[in-house]
Amino acid sequence: MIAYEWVVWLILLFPLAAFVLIGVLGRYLPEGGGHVAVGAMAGSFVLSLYVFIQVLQQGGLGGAFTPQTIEGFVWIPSLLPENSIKISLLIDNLSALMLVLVSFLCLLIFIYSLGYMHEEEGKPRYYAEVSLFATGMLGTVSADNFLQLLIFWEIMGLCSYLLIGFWDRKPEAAAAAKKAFLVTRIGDVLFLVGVLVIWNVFATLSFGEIQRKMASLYPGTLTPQLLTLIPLLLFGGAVGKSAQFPLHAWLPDAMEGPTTVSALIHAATMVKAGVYLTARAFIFLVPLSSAVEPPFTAILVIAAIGGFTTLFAATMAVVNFDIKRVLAFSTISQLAYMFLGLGAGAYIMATDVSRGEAVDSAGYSAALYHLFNHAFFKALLFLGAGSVIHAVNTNDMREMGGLSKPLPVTSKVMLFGALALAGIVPFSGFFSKGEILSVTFDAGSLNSGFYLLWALGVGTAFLTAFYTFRLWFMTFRGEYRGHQHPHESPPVMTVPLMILAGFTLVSGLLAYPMQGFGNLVFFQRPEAAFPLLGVPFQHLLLEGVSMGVAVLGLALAWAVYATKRVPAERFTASRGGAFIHRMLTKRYWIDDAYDAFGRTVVYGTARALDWFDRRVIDGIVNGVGRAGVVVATGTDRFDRQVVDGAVNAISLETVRTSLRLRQRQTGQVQSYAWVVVLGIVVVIALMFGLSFLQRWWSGLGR
Amino acid sequence: MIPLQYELLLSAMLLCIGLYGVLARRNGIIVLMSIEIILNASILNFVAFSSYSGDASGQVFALLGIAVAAAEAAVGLAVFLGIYQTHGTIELDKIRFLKW
Amino acid sequence: MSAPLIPNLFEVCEVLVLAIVWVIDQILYALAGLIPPLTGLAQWFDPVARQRLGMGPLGSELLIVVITWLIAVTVIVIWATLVNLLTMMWVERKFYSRLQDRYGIMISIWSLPFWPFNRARRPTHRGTGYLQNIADGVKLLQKENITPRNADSAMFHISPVLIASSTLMIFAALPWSSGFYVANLDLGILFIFAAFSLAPLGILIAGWSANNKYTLVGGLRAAAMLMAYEIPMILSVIALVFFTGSLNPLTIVRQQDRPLVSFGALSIPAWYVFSPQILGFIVFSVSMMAEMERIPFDIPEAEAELVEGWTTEYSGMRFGLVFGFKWLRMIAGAALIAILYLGGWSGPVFTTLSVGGVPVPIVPEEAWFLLKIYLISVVFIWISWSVPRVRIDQILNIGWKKLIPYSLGAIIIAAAAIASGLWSVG
Amino acid sequence: MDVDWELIAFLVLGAFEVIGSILVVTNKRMVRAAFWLAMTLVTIGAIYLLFLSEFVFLIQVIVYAGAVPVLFVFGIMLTRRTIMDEAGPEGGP
Repeated sequence: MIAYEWVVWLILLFPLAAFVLIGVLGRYLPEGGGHVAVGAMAGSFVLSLYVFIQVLQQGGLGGAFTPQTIEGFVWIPSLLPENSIKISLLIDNLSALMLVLVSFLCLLIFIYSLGYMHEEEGKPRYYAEVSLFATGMLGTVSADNFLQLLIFWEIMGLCSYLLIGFWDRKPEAAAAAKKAFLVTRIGDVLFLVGVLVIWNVFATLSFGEIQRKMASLYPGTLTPQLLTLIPLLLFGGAVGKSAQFPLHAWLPDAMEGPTTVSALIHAATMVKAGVYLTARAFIFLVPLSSAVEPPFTAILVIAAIGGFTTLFAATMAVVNFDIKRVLAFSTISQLAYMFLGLGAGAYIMATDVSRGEAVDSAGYSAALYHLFNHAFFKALLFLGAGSVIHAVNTNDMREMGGLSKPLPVTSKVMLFGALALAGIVPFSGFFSKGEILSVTFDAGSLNSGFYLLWALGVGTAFLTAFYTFRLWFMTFRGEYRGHQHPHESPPVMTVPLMILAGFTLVSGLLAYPMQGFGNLVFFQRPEAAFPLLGVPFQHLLLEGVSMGVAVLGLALAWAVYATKRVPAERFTASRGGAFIHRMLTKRYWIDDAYDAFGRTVVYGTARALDWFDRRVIDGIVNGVGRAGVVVATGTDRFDRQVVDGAVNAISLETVRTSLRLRQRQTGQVQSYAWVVVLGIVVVIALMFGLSFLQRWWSGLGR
Repeated sequence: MIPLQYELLLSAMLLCIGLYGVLARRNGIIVLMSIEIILNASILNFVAFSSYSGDASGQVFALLGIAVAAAEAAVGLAVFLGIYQTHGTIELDKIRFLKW
Repeated sequence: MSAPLIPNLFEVCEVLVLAIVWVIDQILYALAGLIPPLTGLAQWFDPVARQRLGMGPLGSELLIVVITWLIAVTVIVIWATLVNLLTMMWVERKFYSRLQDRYGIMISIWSLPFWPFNRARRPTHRGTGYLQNIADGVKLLQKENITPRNADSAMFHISPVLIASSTLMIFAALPWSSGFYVANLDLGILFIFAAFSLAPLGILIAGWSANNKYTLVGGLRAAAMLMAYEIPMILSVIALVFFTGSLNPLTIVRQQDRPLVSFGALSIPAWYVFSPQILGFIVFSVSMMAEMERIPFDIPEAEAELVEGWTTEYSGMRFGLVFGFKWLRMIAGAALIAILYLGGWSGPVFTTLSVGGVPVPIVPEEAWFLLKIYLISVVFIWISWSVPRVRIDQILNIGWKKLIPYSLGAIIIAAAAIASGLWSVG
Repeated sequence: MDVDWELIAFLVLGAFEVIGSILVVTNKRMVRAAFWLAMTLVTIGAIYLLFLSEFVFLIQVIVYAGAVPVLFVFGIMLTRRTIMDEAGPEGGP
């Protein structure tokens, strides 16, 4: 149990209060209310940490903290109390960890924003929106039911739209914001449909209730088809939010927003929400009871999309010259890793459940472990990129180079981030990525398709190391190719960077004192041991393979971009290479295909409907109208001559009378007052007269 | 003690004089003054009856009446100033915008 | 606890009247020897004869009571006008002359033509100047009273009377000490304000009736200003009434005649200015300055633009009346401030002499009261000759937008202080 | 001889009031009307005094001698084009 439950509400209310305060009074506050936002976030962080520590202490290492619902209030009451929809918060291992992670990263990014946004216009708007953004993410990860999750999820969607389009004077930014909103909307609609289906099936939206009702409803109300459909619909929402394969197009364009917003979206909030949602969807993927047949199809779809997207995005990152877009593609790729890990882990767990064996949650914890690590190093990379952009005023890596001298701190921390992203020992990326790959390989023994996905993952590891160090070498090595005078950022920006750099080192090793990261997130069963210690030789080998390809990629990048021993042009020299390069630069023509789809199919349909409307429906309406005119002409004649004649005669007489009567309405107050006085006199006379009459009458009677 | 009839007679006379002013005079401000006289005639009744019945609430009501009368004078004058500024006159027989 | 010099004005006057009556009676007895029918009249006046004839004491006769009242009123009026008004005018004229680094008025007794000694070299520029005001008054009396053509004569003549009489009415209810007063009214403070509030009408009528645009503008300004400042003044008194619970000046002063805090021998008296009423005190003082039309608020007679404002067309002693009675209003205002907020005539007593068995205080209450009045007046004079005049719109803004809210605030503070029991009325 | 001074005072004051109010409603000069109004209302206050209502009397004096007639004279002056404008529909202001 959490002592002081209201503390959990305060975690949400702090940034919300900051949003309201800055939104209303921001223009009067110094720094556009930035200090308020930072203060609120710091408060949230401290309280989150408090909650997290309580969860750890009471759960214990290897023990379970009983998920606790912090009751709020009934939002939509129902006749059956258990069916009413409540606003309440859920604290379990996962949400406690996410709360700490989100609030900590948001805090660092807000502090960094104080420096980065210092000279921008519209700071109150910025700080109000990021505060609301943080509220949305904190609410998403602490929601107790799917509806509440959806609400906060949509708040995040709105904020991402507002923040990506923060520089609303730039048409690209406005277009990118619109794109982000519309593309994620497709996923959100799927999510909404999923929530409706859940409600229809379970008559509740609370996670715990669903989990409890699962076995009793299967296979009656909850048919196997529905059990497959629900997680896929939820995953559809996650695909939109986390920019996975079909809906990935918005994320690279979202780089039009301020870099801090990118960091916020990529590291702490938005895209991580998709992974979080999928992790929550495990209650469908891995049922508690062995009586329920797990939806293997859905799991495979999740894993396949993850495995495909990871390579797919990594290839596009290789050819991009925009420092932030490279990082954006890497985000898509890394998130795909997490989905791959979740899918593979779910497959193993589901198999265990259906066989009635003890559940091995290695994949689940590996994916969330990667989420945890990725949050730190991706925040670091984005903020570092922001620092670089701050220094050289461009996003294009071709205009950078040799920046390690003017930007000593930034270059070093970026190196840390790059090593972590590439997955080099002992940086954090190595542990989690290797573990995901091991789990995927393990799942291969159950379904050989996972071997293919593992191969894709290993290839991605190579590409990741390559493009990461391509980025680093192009930016910080060689000669400076731009025209600015780069300078190091102020301490308010570099200090958060250094803190994050420290975390890229520490967060990977964090699993050791925890005796396995799974103890932190915990689904169904605590983890037995950490992979590198006391695991089969096969796993060490797999880790070695992923590390090896990463080193290979690093070496290739070094050869091509640092020493220039292998010129980059050699890859595009052949026709095939040129075609691939062109394809990658055009992002597999997917964006173009979406545009073409919109132009031809959507507009074509609209035009056809328009034609139908104008010609057919309007024709019918016009025909009816003409017929009506003919009838109306006939009745009009009758009306004018017979009816109007009578009416006019009456009205003429009325007008004549009223003309005479209105002479009495002189407009002079005193003439009215005369009438009033006369009336009073008459009343008094009546009273006297009546009393006289009465007296006279009674006199007669006597 | 003054006989109550005398006082009522005085009050009635004041009321009639005020009523004459309201009805006969054409100047708006004189009409307002006449209204003050009418109000005072009624306040006089309050005080007199309070004195006769030995109940202080009549005096309280008289105070209320005085306050109301003062406020009424202020508001009425403001109205006539407004009329003067828009119509250039406060002669009631020339102010005919209540007509029709 | 000082004692008044005059324990009871009415009794003192009665003694005076009876003494006069005794003298007249002796004359009547003497005349009765020549004209016998006068004997009855003389006996009617004779206390001894009255006792013998079975009539009540002379002091209870209506005629004597009326005469006594008249004498008491006369004493107060003479005290207020002939003594304090002249002194106050002299104080002001001397004081602002010194402020302006000059000597000021100097006509004194030895400046007069009938001064018998050293007539050749009369030091006309050495005197204290106390007689200057009397000389000015004599000059004004000698001047012609001019009524402007087309003026509304009746109104023009009535308004100085209205102003002067209402100002004198103030002194009927204004006590000078716990014994030196004409009437001890329960609603004395309210009476004084009623008398104060009569003047604006007189001023307005005076300004209108003279048929002069300067006087009209001056009168309008005066009326607007006095109306604007009367409201905060009365509101701050209402705040005070929360504390006093009474409108009787004697009661109010008695409440203040006790120590609030004592430091050994020294003590801070429980004057209302040392209570939460300090805000009301400030509002009241400022409003009172405006009521007196003293300089920061003397826009109704701003001589730079309006010649002499609403007094322009008055001449002769009529001008002297409306001009001089401003000081009388200042004395009344200062006395009100002293009574309401500064403890009135309460002050430390030093010793009492016994004159023929009657205790006579060395520093009587009247002295303390006069000291306070003059100090307050000097502060007012000082302020008026040190600051520039403010514009009419600024005056009205201060009155309506500042002082009225402040006085409402004073009411709230007073109510809160009473309701919370932080301040208990002694 | 038992003279009812109260009644005499009442009758005198009542006569003043009636005459004063007649003057108010018939006067051609409005400032005089305002002055007579003040006089009439203060004498009505004096009748309150006869009825032993001192407080109402003083309030009546403050309001009807201090405030209301001033307000009326103000209104009269602000609704005249020139000073002492004698011309009016009834022959005078």
